[in-house]
Amino acid sequence: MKVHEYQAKALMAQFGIPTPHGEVAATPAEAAAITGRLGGRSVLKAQVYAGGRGKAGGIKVANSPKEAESLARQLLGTRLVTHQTTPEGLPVQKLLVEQTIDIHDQAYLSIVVDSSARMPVIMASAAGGIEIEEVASKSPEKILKVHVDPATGFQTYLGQKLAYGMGMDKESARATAALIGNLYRLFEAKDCSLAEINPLAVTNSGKILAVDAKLNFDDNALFRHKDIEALHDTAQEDPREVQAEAWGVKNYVKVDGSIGCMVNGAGLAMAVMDLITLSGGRPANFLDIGTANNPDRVVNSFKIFLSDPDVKAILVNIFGGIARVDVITRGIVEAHKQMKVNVPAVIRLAGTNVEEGKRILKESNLKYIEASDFRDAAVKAVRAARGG
Amino acid sequence: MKVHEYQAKALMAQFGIPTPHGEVAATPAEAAAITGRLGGRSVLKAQVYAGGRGKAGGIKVANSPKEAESLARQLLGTRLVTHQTTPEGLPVQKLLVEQTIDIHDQAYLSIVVDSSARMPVIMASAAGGIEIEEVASKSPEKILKVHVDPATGFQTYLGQKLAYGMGMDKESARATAALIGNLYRLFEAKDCSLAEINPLAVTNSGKILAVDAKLNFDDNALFRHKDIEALHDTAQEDPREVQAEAWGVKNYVKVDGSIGCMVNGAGLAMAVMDLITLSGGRPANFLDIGTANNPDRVVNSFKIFLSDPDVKAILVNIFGGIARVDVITRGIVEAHKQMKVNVPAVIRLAGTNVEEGKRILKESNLKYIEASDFRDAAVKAVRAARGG
Amino acid sequence: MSILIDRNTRLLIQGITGEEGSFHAERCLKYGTKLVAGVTPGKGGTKVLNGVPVFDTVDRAVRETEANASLIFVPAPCAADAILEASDAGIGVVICITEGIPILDMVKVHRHIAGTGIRLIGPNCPGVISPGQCLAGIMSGDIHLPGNVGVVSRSGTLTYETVAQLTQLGIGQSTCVGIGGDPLPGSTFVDMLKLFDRDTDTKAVVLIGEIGGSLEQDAAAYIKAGFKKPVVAYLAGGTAPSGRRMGHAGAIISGASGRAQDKAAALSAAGVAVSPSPATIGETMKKVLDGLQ
Amino acid sequence: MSILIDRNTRLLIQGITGEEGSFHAERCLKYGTKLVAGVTPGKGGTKVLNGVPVFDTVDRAVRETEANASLIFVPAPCAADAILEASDAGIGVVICITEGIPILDMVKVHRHIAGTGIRLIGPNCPGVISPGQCLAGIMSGDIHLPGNVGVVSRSGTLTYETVAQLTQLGIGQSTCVGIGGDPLPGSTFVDMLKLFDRDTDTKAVVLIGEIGGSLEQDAAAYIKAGFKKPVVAYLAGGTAPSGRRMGHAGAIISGASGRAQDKAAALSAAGVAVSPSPATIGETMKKVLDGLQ
Repeated sequence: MKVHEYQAKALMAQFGIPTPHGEVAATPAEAAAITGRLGGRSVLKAQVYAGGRGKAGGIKVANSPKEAESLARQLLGTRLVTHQTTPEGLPVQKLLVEQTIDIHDQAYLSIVVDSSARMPVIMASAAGGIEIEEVASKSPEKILKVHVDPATGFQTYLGQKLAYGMGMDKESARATAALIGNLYRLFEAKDCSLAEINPLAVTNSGKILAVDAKLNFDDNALFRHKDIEALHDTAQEDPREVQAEAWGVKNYVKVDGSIGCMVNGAGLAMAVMDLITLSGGRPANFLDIGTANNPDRVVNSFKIFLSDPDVKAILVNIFGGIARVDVITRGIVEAHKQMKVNVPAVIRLAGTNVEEGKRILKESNLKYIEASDFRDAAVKAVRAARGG
Repeated sequence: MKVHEYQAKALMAQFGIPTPHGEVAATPAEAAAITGRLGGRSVLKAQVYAGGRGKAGGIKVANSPKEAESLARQLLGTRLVTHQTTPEGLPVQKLLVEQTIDIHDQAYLSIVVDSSARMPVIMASAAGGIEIEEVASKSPEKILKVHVDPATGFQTYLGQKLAYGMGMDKESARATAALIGNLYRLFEAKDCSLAEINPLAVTNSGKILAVDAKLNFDDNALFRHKDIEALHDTAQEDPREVQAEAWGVKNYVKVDGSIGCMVNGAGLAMAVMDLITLSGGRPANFLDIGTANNPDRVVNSFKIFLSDPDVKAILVNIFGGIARVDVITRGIVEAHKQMKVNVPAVIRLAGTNVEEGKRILKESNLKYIEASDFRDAAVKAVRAARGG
Repeated sequence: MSILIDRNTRLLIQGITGEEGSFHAERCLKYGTKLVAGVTPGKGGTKVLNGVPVFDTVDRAVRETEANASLIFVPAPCAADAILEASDAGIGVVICITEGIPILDMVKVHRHIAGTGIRLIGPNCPGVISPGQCLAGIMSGDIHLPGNVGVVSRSGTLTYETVAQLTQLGIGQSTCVGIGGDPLPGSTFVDMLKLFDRDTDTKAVVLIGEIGGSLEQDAAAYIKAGFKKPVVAYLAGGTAPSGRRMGHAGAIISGASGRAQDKAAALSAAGVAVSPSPATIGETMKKVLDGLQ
Repeated sequence: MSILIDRNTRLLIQGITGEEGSFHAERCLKYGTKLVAGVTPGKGGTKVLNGVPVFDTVDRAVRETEANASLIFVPAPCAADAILEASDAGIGVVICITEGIPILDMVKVHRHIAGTGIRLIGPNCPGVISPGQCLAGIMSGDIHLPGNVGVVSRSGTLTYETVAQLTQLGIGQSTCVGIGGDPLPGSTFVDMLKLFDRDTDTKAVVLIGEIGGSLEQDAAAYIKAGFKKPVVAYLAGGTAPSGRRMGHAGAIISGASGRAQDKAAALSAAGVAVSPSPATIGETMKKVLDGLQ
C-alpha cells in the first residue's frame, strides 16, 4: 500500500527523522496562507502516488503567498502525468507546501527486504536526488548496502558504515547514522515494504533533512496497522480496481484488452493471460479470485466485468485445489440470477469437487460455452470476443 | 539490582500482567484504610529484599481494618529475619496491603538468561508456590523450559507449550500464554536479570494472577533505565556496602573477618581472600577497586576500612594491568594525607607502571609493610591483624 | 523414491479443526497419507476424522505420534508462529499453505531455521505430493500419476494444469512441489533441484516459474553448473504489465531480472527446454523424454 | 606457534583514541605487536603513535590494512555494537576488554556470530598474549616468557600472578588467554582447550577458574573425554559467601555447580592437578612438567 509524501513525512517525524517545515493545502487560499507562515517563500508539491513529479511540472517554487496561490490554482484539480503514471495521470487533490531548502549535498537512502539475503537491506548512495535505478545500472559501486540481522536489530555501526562510506564528515555522519536507525525502526514498526528518502539533504547550515520521502507498506501486515490502512487514498488508484477491492476482489489489475478473465491462482491467471495473447486476443484484466471459498466474490467478479465496457467476453478458468469448484459454480449461477450477463462466458472447470460443480452448472440451465482445457478456453474466448 | 515486590508488581501491571488489588502502607493507619477500601479483608506483606517471608512471619492476613492496623503495628519498624537474610535481618518500612485471593491452582514462572544456551529461558512449573530450588533438585522433570531466540523474540507457541505443558485448560492456557509474553516483554524492555512470579495463581473464578512477584535487574544496563535505578532502596542493604557504593567503590562485599583487602581484579580479590584464609586469618571484605584509574576510589576504600571496627589490618595487593600501579599508589598517599591510618597496612605492588608506583610510595615516607608477593602479603597481613 | 515425503511420512496438520484444515485433512487421509495427528490449541484430547488425535501443541503431538512432517493451515497472523512451533518440535519437513504472512514475520522465521536443516516449503503454496505415496497439500490427488518426473513450481493451480497435461500423456510424477508465490519462499528452485538430483526415481524435472525476483535465474545458474537431468520450464506472466503485483506477493516486475522473457532466456541458455505456452508443457516434456530413449 | 595470535597477527584497536585505548595501544606496539590500524568514528584520516592510521569504521580499516584481529576498548554502552562491527568486517579474532556490557546485548552478539567461525574473546577480560610474538590485551608484557605452557583464565590480575609464578620458575608460556569474568563469555575454557590441543607448541595448560556457572565442569568433562596434555588448575573463591556477586558478573554461587570446591573436585576427577593455593600454581606446574620428563 502506498501513502502520500506528506503522510510519509508525518510518520518519519514521529520516528524522529527531521523533515522540512510544511503543511498540506487543499485550496489555493490555504497554499497562500501556509506560504505566509513559512516566511513568504515555499515549494508546492503535488501529492500523487507516483514519482517523477519534478520533470512533470508537479513541483513549483513560489516566491510569495500570492504566487503560491496562483501556482496552487494551476495544480489543484488537474491530473498529473509522469513517466510513472498511466497516460491518464493521477488527480492532484492536495499540495504539500514546504519551506525551501538550501541543499548543500544530497544523498539517497532506502530500506527494503532483500529476498536473497532474506533480511532487510539498507541502501545508501552519495548520488542522491536522481533516479536510483539509473545509479544502480550505471555505477552500482556507488550504492552501499548493509543488511540488518533480525537477531540484533539495527546497530549504530551499520549507520556509520553507510554515512562514512558516503564520505560524510563527523557531524553529518553522526546525524545520518541516527536518522538511518530511526528510519529502520519505522520500517520495522510499521511493516514497510519500502522506506525511501531521496534526496536526503545536507543543508548549507549542516542539517540533515528528508526532503522527499516515500513509504510503501506490506499489504499482508495491514491487519496490525489500522492507522496506516486508514491513510489509503483510493482517488489515486484505478476506479475499477478500487471498486473490485471494495467488493472483496483484491487481486484485480486492469489491463487494456477485451476478455475478462476470472481464474483461481495467480500463476494460472498469468498463464491464462499469456494463452489469450498467444491465441490472438487480449485480456482485459488479471483477476485471481483466490482461495477463500466465497461465492460472493465470484458474483462481484461478474459485476466488475459487466461494468467494464471493454469486456466483450468472459473467460472462467478454475482448477480447484483449496478453492472448490462447486463453490465457484454456485457463485456463477448466483451472478446470472442477480444480473443480465450480456457477453458470452467461456467456462472451464477442473480439480477439487469438479463433478459437483459441473452438476450445479448443468442443473442451472445457464447459457455458457464449455471448454475442455485452458487452451480450448482461450481459443473459444478469443473467438467469442470477436463476436463469433 | 533488586526492587520491592510492590514495585515489581507495578511494573508487571504496566506490561499488562494481572496482579491483586493492593496499595502500599507505611503506617498502621494506612494499612487499616487500605484494608477498608479492599472490603475489610487483606493480606499484609512485609516489603524486604528477601524471600521466605511467609515462614518468617512477614505475611499476615487481616480480617478487619482494625486487625490490619494492629498487625501493621507489629510488622512496621521491625527487622525481618528469613532464611535468605543475614541474622540481623532486613528493616520492614513498608507493607503491601492486598486483597485476599482464593487460589485454586498455583504455578511457577520465571525468566533468566541461560548461560549455556546464551539466550533467555522461560521456566514454568505446575508445582508453584513452593521453593523452586527444591523442585529443581527433587523432580527436575516438573520444570518446563523454553528458550527465546533473539531473532524471533517471544512467540505465542512458547507460552502455549508451557501453559498446556502444565496441564492447563484452554481458558487458563490462553491467559497464561499471553501473560508469559507480557512478562518476557518486560524482561527484555527493562533488562531484567530475573523475572519471577511465584505463585502464579489460577483463582476459584478462573482468573490468572501474579500473587507474588520478583524482579532483579542487570546492573550493567541500568544506564539506560533511570526509572528502574530510582527504585533502589538502600535501606535493604548493608550500610557499609551502601556507603562504599556512594563513594564509587562498587565491588565491595562485607564478610566477617579482620583484614580489609583492597585488590584490583575480582579473581585476584577472591584469591587473596582464599590466601588469607589459608594463612590462618579471615578477610573482612571482598573489594575489587576495578580498572578505572581513579585515586579517589583508593582513598574511599581506606575510608571504608577505617570506619569498620572489625578491620585490624589492611592488605593492598595490586597487579597492574589496565589499572596502573602509579595511580593507585597516589591514592594510597592521598588517603594517608586525608585520614589517620591507625591500623597496619601491608602493600604488595606489581605490573603496569610498578616502578613509578614504588617510587611514589618511597618518596611519600609512609609507614607500611612491604610484601614481595601475594602469599607474603597474606602472611604479613595475618600477623599484623593479630597485633604482631 | 521421491523427495520430501513418501509412504513412510508421518504427517501432522496444524489448524486441523479449521474449515480448510479439516477439509484437506480428509482429502490427504483418503489419498492414503499417514495422517497421524492434528494440532489445535485448546482441542487437545479430542479426535477428528474417525480417529486422528488432536493435540494442544506440536511438541506434544510429536512426542506422542512421532510425526515428522507438518502441513500448516493456520491463519496468516499466526502462521509464522506455527512454522516456528513445528520447527522447534523437531519436524523435519514443514509445509505452509497459508497465504498472506507478513514478510517481516518470514524474515524472523528464516533467521530462526537457517542452518538447522529444517526444510520449509511455502508459505502461500499448494503443498507437496508424491503420487501414490503421500499427499501433503491441497492439490487433487486424482490428477496425479506415479512416475519419474519431478515438478517444482511457484504457482499452485498452474501446477495442477501442468500435472494434468503430464498425466494425460501418461507421464507420471515422482514428487510435485509448490514452493509458493511469496517473495521469501522457504525453499527455492535450487533447493528442490538439489533434492531431485539425488532422487534416483526422478528422471526429469518440470520447473514452473513466473515474473518477479530471480529464483529462475538462480536455477539456471545451478543447472548450468552441473544438473544433469533434463529440465522443461514455463514462465508465467510474459504478458503482465511492469510494476504491478500480479496476485502473488513475489510476482512483480520491479528490476531487470524480473521479466518472464529474461528468465526464459537464462533457462534456455542453461539447456532447459522452455515451453512458450502453458498448454504445451506436457508435450515439451514428452519430446524430451522420447529423446532420452 | 601459539593460539589465536602470533607474530603475523595484524591488530586493529577499536577505541584507539580513548584514554585506555591509546595507553594500551602504545604498550602493544612497544611489545612488538603489528598494530596496523585504529578505529574511532569521526577521527578517520588521522594518525596516532607515530604512524598508526585511524579510520572511521572497521570496514574501512580492514579493507585498507588487512587487519585480522581486533582489540576493543570502547565504553560498555557501545561495546556490543563494536563487537558486531568487527565481526561483520571480517575480523577473525575479536578481543573485547570492555567491562559492564548488558547481558541482553551479549545475547544478541552471540546469536549473530554463532556459526560464523568468528572467535570472540571476552568481554570483561585482559586479552591475549603470545609471549615474544604479539600482545593484544592489557597485561604487562614484561612478566611473560616465551615457552610451552598455555594459560587460560576467567580472571585478569590473577592470571598475571600465575604468569609471574611461571616465569619466575623459568616456565615460559605459549599463549595466555583471559576469557573474562562475564556470565556469557565469547569463548569458554573448552573452546581454548580445543585450540591448545591442536597447538604443537603447547605442552601443558594452566586453567584458572572461579566460583559461578559451570564452565570449569564443562572443561573437566572435555579433559576427561580425551584432552591429553597435562592441566594444572586453581579455583578462586573457595572462601566466598554464597549468593553474593564477587565483582565479576559471572562470579556468584547460585546453583549447586557454582562452588569452587565442586569445580575443583570435577577437575581433579578428570586428572587435573588442582593447586589448593593461588600461590602454588607455578610450583604445581613445575612438578607436572618435571614428571613429564
